[in-house]
This record gives sequence, C-alpha cells and structure tokens, in this order.
Amino acid sequence: MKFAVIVFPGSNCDKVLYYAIKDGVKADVEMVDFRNDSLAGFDAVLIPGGFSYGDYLRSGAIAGHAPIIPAIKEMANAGKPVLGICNGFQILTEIGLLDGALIRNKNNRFICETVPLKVENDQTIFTSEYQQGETIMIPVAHGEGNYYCDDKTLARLKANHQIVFTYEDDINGSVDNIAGITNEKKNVLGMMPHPERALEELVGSADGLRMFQSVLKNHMDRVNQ
Amino acid sequence: MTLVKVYVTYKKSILDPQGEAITNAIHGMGFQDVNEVRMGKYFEISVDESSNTLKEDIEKICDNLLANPNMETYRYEFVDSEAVQ
Amino acid sequence: MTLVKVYVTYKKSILDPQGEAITNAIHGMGFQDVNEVRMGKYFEISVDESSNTLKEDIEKICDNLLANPNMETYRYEFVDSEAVQ
Amino acid sequence: MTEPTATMIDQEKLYKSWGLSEAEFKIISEDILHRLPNYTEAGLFSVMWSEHCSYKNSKNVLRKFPNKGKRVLAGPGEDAGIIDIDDNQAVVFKAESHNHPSAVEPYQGPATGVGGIIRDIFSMGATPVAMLNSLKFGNLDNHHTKYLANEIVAGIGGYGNCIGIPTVGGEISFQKRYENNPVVNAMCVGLINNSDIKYGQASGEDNLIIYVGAKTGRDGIHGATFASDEFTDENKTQRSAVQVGDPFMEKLLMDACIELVQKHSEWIMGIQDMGAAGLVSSTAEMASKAESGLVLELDQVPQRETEMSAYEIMLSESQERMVLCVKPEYKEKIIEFFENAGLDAVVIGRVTTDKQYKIYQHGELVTDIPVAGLVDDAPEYVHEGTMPERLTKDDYKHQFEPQINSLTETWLQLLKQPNIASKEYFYRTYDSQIKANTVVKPGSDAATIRVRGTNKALSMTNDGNSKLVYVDPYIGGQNAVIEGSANLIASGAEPLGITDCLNYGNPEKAEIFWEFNKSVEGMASVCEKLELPVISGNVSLYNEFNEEAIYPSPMIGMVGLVKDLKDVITQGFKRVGDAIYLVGQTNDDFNGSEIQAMQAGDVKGELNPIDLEDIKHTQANILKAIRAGVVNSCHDLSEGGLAVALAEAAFENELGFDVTTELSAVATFSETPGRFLVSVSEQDRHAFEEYFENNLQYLGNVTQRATLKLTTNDFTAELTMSEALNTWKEAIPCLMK
Ligand SMILES: Nc1ncnc2c1ncn2[C@@H]1O[C@H](COP(=O)(O)OP(=O)(O)O)[C@@H](O)[C@H]1O
Ligand SMILES: [Mg+2]
Repeated sequence: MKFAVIVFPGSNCDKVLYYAIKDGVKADVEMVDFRNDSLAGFDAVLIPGGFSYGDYLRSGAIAGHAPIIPAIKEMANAGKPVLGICNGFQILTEIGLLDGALIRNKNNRFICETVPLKVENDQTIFTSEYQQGETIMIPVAHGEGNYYCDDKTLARLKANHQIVFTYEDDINGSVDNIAGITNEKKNVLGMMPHPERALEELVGSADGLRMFQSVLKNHMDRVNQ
Repeated sequence: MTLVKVYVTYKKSILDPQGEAITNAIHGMGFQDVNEVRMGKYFEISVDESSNTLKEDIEKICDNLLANPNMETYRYEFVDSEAVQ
Repeated sequence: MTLVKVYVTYKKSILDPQGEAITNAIHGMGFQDVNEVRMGKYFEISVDESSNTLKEDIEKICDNLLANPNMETYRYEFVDSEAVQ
Repeated sequence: MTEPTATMIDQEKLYKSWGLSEAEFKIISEDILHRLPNYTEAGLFSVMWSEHCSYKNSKNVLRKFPNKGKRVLAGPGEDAGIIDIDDNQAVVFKAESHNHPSAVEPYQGPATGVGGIIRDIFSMGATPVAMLNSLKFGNLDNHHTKYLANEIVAGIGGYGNCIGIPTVGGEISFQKRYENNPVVNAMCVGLINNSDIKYGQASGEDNLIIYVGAKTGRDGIHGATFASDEFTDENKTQRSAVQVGDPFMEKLLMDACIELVQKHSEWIMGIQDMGAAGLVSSTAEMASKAESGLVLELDQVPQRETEMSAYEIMLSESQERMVLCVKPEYKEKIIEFFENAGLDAVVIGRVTTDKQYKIYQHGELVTDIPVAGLVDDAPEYVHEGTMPERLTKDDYKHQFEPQINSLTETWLQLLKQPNIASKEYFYRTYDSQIKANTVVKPGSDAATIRVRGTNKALSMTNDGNSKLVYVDPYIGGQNAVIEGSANLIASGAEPLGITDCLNYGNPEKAEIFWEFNKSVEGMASVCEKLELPVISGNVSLYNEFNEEAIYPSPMIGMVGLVKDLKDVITQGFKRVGDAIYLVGQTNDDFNGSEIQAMQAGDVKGELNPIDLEDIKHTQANILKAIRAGVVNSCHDLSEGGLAVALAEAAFENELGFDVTTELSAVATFSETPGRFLVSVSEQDRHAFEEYFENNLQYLGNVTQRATLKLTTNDFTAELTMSEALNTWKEAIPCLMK
C-alpha cells in the first residue's frame, strides 16, 4: 500500500506523518509536492497539519486552490482513503469534501494538550482497530479547531454515523464536541487531533498508531479478497 | 486602476470569539456602554485595468477565496466607480 | 443603539504578509488583473446608549486597543448618525 | 528629502542625535577615514558602533564569562554557539531579547524576536528543534499589563506555532518594575551534524553575495535615526519602527537554507541572517570575519518601497532575510534552488581583497570605508560602578522573618502567588509537541526533547530570579546559574553550556552599571566552578521607564545532554509508597524570597554566601543517582522553598504525601539554593542514601490519599489535593479575567 503525504508551503507536520507511515506501520510512503496535479499510483492520501500559506486569510483557504487539489478530489471520489489532520481537516472542509467549517476556538486561544477522545464509530476504515466508545489520548494543537455546522448538517452527520471522534471535554467549543468526521461514503476523514504525534509512550501516548494500522489493514483485506 | 473594498463578516449565527475578547477588553477599559463587537475582515483590492467582467471576477474571488459561504457573508464596493459599468 | 464601523489598515510602509499571500492566490486562480491586495480589520461596534462622549470614546478605543498607531491607521463611521452630534 | 552634507553633519553635530559622541566622530573622521563621513557612512558608523551592535559598554564585562570548554565548537562571535554532543552531532543555541519592540507592539515585537532567534540558529546550518522564552511582566492587577501579557504570549505562539518549532519551556514572572518595560527573551535550540556547520563569512575574491527572502522596506529604522526635522510630517507618519513578522516566509527560508547546507554545502562559503542593523551589520561582519572587502550594488536589493535611500536600505530591519556568500559558478543553481522554494534570491555584490566596504547606488559610490573600522574599531568603554544606595542601608544585613499563624493558610496563599502559580494558562497556547520529539513538556523543571534516531535527549531551561539579583546582584547572579544547572540535573541531564540575555537599565548610571557588573561576576563564578561555558548571549540595556529601571534581570538559558533516554526524569511523584527525601541543608534564606515579597510587599536584604563546592558536589551526586536508576522523581527547590516544591511534585500525577520534618514551618519557605526533593522506591532507599552521606533528610512517603500533609516541628498542615491544585492552577486564569 502506498501513501501520499501532501506538502503545502507551510505544512509543518508533514515529516512526522511520513514517519508515522514509514516507521510506525512500515508501509510505503512518499511526500508529494502541492504543485503536482496527479496522485496516480497512490492508494491513500494524507493531508498534514501546519499552517499552509501561513493560514493567512483563513486556515486552509489558500491551500484549497493549489494544483494538487483536483487530484485529491479524484482520489476521494474514487473511494480511496483521504485523511486530513488539523490543517488537513480545515483544507478538506474548505474544498467541500467534508461538511462544516472550523472556526476560532471558543475562548479565542490556541490550545496544545493531550486530550481524551471518544471513538464514536469503529466501523470505518480509519477506526476499525479501535473499539466503539473507547477513550484514546491524542494531542491537539490548534487555534481554529472549533467545528461548526448548521443543525441540518449536524442531524445528517449523526443519522449517517459520520461523527467518528468527539472530545470528552469541551476544549474548543465544537458543535457536539466533534473532533473528527467523515464524508458520507466514509472514505474521507478530517480530524483536529494529531494521531501522528501519538505513536510512542515516550512522547506521551501510543494511541494514534491504531488509526494508521486500521487504514493499512483494511486496504490489505480488500486487496486480498 | 480601480479600488475594490471588500468586507467579510461572520454570519450572525456564528460565534465570534475575537469580537467577544475585544468586547471584554473594552469593558475592562471602562467603556461599559459598548454592547457588542463583531470582528470581520476588510480587503482593499486594486485592479489594474477594468475589464468588462470586473464585477463577476470580484464575486468569484469573494465566493471562492475571500469568504467561506458556510460561515461568512461579504459585500463589496468600487471606489473608482466609473470604472465599472 | 448606535452602530459604529471601524476600519483598521496597516500603514502603507508596513509589510502585509497576508495581503501578499492572498494576491498570489488570486493570481493562481487566473485573475492577473489584480494588482495588490491589502488586508485589514473591520469592526462593528454596537453601543448601548449614546453618550456625549461617544466620538471621543471610540477614538480612545481605537487608539488603545483596535489599532496600533505605530503601524496602523483607522477610520470609523457611525451608521445611526443622529446619535452623535 | 535632501540628505545633509558631510560638513553639516560635522558642524551641526548631527551625529550626536544618532548616538555618536564627539570623540567617536573624531575617531571616525580622523583615524579611520581621514576625511568627514557622508550621510550614509555616518549612519552606518552610528548603528555599527551602537551598543546593540558593538557592545561597547558591555564587552569589558562580558569577558568575565568563561567561553571555552572541551565540547565547545563555536563560541560568542557567531550567530549562535555550538556544543558537541557526541556521535558527530552538535547542539546550537542562543537567546535574544526583544523588550523594546514588545513594549511598542506587543504582538509583532515578540513575534519578530522569535523569528530573529530562529534565523540565528538555521544560519549556522542547524535545524531548530525547540524554543523557550523568559517573560517578565508587571503585576496582573491592571488592564494594560493583562493586555501586554496576552498579546506577547500570543505573538510568541503565533510565530513559533506557525513555523512549526515546539515551544517547550521558559519562565514567567511578575513585578511592578516591568509594567511599562516588559522583558521578552526568546531562546532557540538547534541540532546539526558537525560536518554541516556553516559560518557567517564572506571570503574568496569575486565570490558573490546573494540576498534571499523578503523585500526590504523601511522597517525598524529608528535606532540611529536622524533628527526628525529632516522628514516632513507625512513622511513621519508613514515611517515606522515596527516590524511585522511573516512566519510563513520564514518557514520557506528556513527549510530552504537547511536543505541547501545539507545537500549542497559546496556551493556556499558563508551564510548569515540579517538581524539588528540589517544589511550593513550582516555583510560587514561577514567581510570582517574573512578579512576581506565587499562591493554592494544597492539597486539590486529587492525593495518593497520606492525611493529608499542608501542609508535606509542598509539599516532596514525588515525580517525574514538572509545573506549568502557563494561561489560564482553555482550562482544559477542557487537562484533556481531558492526559486523552487518560492523565494527570491538575487546577487547584490561580490567579495574583494582590499578590505574596503563599498556601496554603490544609482551608479554612484556612496560608501567607501574600511571594513575593520566599521566592525572592529568601535571604542570600548570601561565604566565605574557604584554600589546602589539601597544595598548600603543598615538594615540590609538583617534577615527577614516570615510570620506564620497557620501553616495551611500561608502555604495556600503562596501557591496562589502569580510567580509560583501554574503558568499553564500561558504555555498551553504554545505548540509544545509538534515534531513529536517532546519527551518532557512544559510543567517540569526542564523540558526534554529526544534526538530522533539516537538514544539521547536534550534538556533545556530558562532561569533568572530577578528578585534575588535585585537584593544582591552578586549572589543573585550566582543563583541564576545554579538554578539553571539544578533544573537540568533534576531532569537527568548533564549541563553542557549557557546562553544568556542580560537585561538591565541604563548602564551610564553608575548604580545600574554596578548591578550589571556584579551580577555578571556572580554568574561567571558559578560558570567557572561548574565548568559551564557561555557560548552565546545578548545584552539589552536601557530598560527603563520614566527613569525607573527594571530589576537587574539576567536570564540564563541552559542546555543539557541526557545520555540515555532511560535517565529522563520529571519533578512529579510517581508511585504510592515511594520515600521522599530532601537533599541539602536548609538555612534561613528569606531575603529576596517569595514569602518576603508576599508578606512585606517588597524584597530587600543581603543574601547568604553560597558554598559552590557543596553545590557542585550535590548536583553531581544527584545526576549519579539518577543514572544509577534509583530516583523516581527529582525537583529542585526554588521560589517558595520546600513547601511549594512538595506541592508541585504532588500535582503532576495528583499523588498525595505525608511528610514530617525537623524544620520549623517558617523554614519550609526558605529558599536556600542547592537543594532537591527526591522520591525513591522503597527498595532503592539504601542505594540512594549512599550518595549523600548526611546531607539528606528522609521526609515521609507518597500516599494514596489525595491530601498534602506537612508536619513541621511547630505546625501541621493538611490540604486536599483539589483545593491545593485549584488554588495553584486557577490563580493566573482568575487574574487574567
Ligand atoms: N514562558 C513559558 N513558556 C513555556 N513554558 C513555561 C513558560 N514559563 C514557565 N514555563 C514552564 O512552567 C514550568 C514551571 O516554571 P518555573 O516555575 O519557572 O520552573 P523552575 O522554578 O523549575 O525554573 C516549567 O516547566 C517551565 O518550562
Ligand atoms: Mg525547578
């Protein structure tokens, strides 16, 4: 299985995400520059955290116009796994692959902390190695992670089980404490917390590893069928 | 040369934490009469030559880049108005 | 209730990295006619009652909080203008 | 705008308003140039000979610091110092102050300070891996201080978070003297392979000078500005001292420079960032180091504004710019390399052999001066200091006596003091975990970052209790170094070396100079004793508001090496049943203490002399014990003494304790330096005690019960965990409301 880590100018969690795949789950991975317009040959797309284009204007807004974006949309439409973490999540909402928007944290301050998350749906390709209802410890680091969507959208997300992770405590004002959602087909996941920073107890938690293992395992299962 | 001024604000239903922080700071300064502050963005766009499609272009730029329709609204005005017709 | 609109912009000589990034993005979208974008802040301040000192108060708030006179300039306008004299 | 002529500058003594003295002007015109300098030249001299660039008032004092050592690869004089950490790797670090800009623009000031210190690190070829900061604010009892604190912290976080370097530690303290003159010091730590080290030099005839990064604007041209009558009013309002940081641009610049050094080292001779005094300072220093000359063509310099004068271009402090000296045959490759990274790179000059610094603008030679005159010939001043009057008062010998009616109450009250209370409210806004290398996050004695791909880690800390320096500059200075070292030792690291930021008032005042000089002597004495070289640093003088100086505020930034990840340790108790020890003797040390500040409303009185031999011995043994694996937690005692250290050790994992001491209640707040609070597994007690002969006291145990119980020879206090923790955690958020 081959992963692409998209690198936008200003991405700053790209290398750690790369290590998560290469050393964490020992799969094939390549960094892909934002100027490319094709993702041929890749089985999954990872959009890292950071401050693409400085997050000037609005987080994720400018990245939404990069040459690589149509290729990412194609992958999503083809049902391949697309995972956006933090700034990646913001970009996915900006380009319309995920619903809603991420606005400034309720208290107007950046927050960096390792927080408990609840796994709300273990039936996705991203979460099958977790248990429904399980609490995992994953770091967050964001100033604009307050998930917003209107009531109709929220009802749809719920009905369709698209809410995958929630915060156990209200850390940023997100609607229903939402920390991560998928698209309807559940092959695109956006989340504010950083699983790639939680691969080893040495740095505080290893709970993020199973997310990447899930993606890998589900792919292999499908291939072997 | 035409100058276009664009104002982007959060929709009413959206929480504006920056505005709130500013309101608190203003109260802290002793101005209790201030009720609410909402913060938005303001752009001055200078356009080289006025094409026929200037109005359309600006709307495209606003819709696709300067404002996020999920949470923001915008309005704009031309300062050098004879340039657009 | 009076609504005050405040516009804060960087002085000309000050670097505006946001404006630059936006300009580049607009060019990337194919609008080459756009020359320059400067980004500023926009505030809508609603004031409860109109005191005699409203104008002064707003200027104090702008000078001390909303704008840094070392690098920014501001202008403001009252929307409900009969409220101020 | 017309520039004044050379004669006008001379006759009307215009140079005086730019900070040059008559004597200095005479040296320039008579000894160096043998003619009068023109406008641009006079401007260049005034800025290069300013305290900020030449250290003319402080050099003589700074020489007291040791800067050599077995592991030192580069010391003061470079953008940052470098210390070997084995395996052909080295650590690079430096700190810088941005006090004045932060007072003027509390968001952009610290942001650009962070940007500047990061450039100092990657301009050596190193990869920045961590940041720290030392902040000193007024008391949180007024709107202005809260505003400053919020903005300054946001500015630091805004830059660091965006560029993607974890901010892992620092210190924050509060005292009225900083109300209008906050202290903002930022430190950056980088890693490098020894073979990649680059120096800022411009050598080799006809090698090219390349400018990379942001365009030059009229930013920050103020240090040595001309009298205002030269500018029209319109000009003045558009002219600004404030620089805006662009962390996005800096990220591109940083990544490109590091990649260039790692992959194409052979293309470049030297690399240097543009910091204070921008283009002139960076290029003149590069030429000076290589003993060469330079020709610069200003028309080639990318400019953000029109009609900039040579003076303005040379002195601009626009951020996010670098200068490279490259071999001509690689010119195209380098420009293409940067273009691909989204950056503009242009050739602005070349290296010559005549040792002259020549600048052309619009085809005219506007500057022609010897490089050495500009960089090396600034005069050095040796000031006479006078002991401040406050230190000569009779009652100064007197030791403060704290009053305690209830140990519980005093204890809680102290935990609530902003200087002692948790700083999480602030540091939680810094991304401390980015890059996933942070093994010990903010909240313990020192932060620890693993060195990826090895079994090593680096610990780092910022320290400088300025209350102690204020009451007793020499011993207070000693204390700053001891505390830095203790914080590293308590984290399982072997201290490697020091960077500093020396923040003081106006050195032309004899009393201020005395404080500066004495405190440096104090610091230096400990550096010698503990064999800690000072490899880089920064001096910030003239920190005054309405003639009132800040406390003398040296900040010690220290980095230590953890040789084995298994030695990483934090301050918090780990396991119920562990034995708790106090290592070191406790004396009556209340002058300058937090309890004195709290109870007397002010600090005063001389400090007791410190036995450095004893400090060294104790620290060495703590490290040995940690490496032997018999220590579960270790915390050095600082502000608030034993009582506060116990509470802090309990908070980390919310484990209680039951402690009994021979000391009096008052003594549990004494701040005698050189002490540690250690917890040890029951089975390791004997092994642990062996390291300390009689220099330790068994205090009790870590308990299951969520209570903090402290029994002294005269009082007993018992706090519930929730009450103590809330008091300590909520104090600052509450004040910031
Ligand atoms: N400005 C800051 N930035 C990041 N961390 C900070 C800052 N100020 C304090 N901290 C962290 O808070 C903890 C307590 O700080 P401090 O009381 O100064 O410790 P110590 O007394 O051991 O030097 C440390 O881990 C320190 O790194
Ligand atoms: Mg400590």
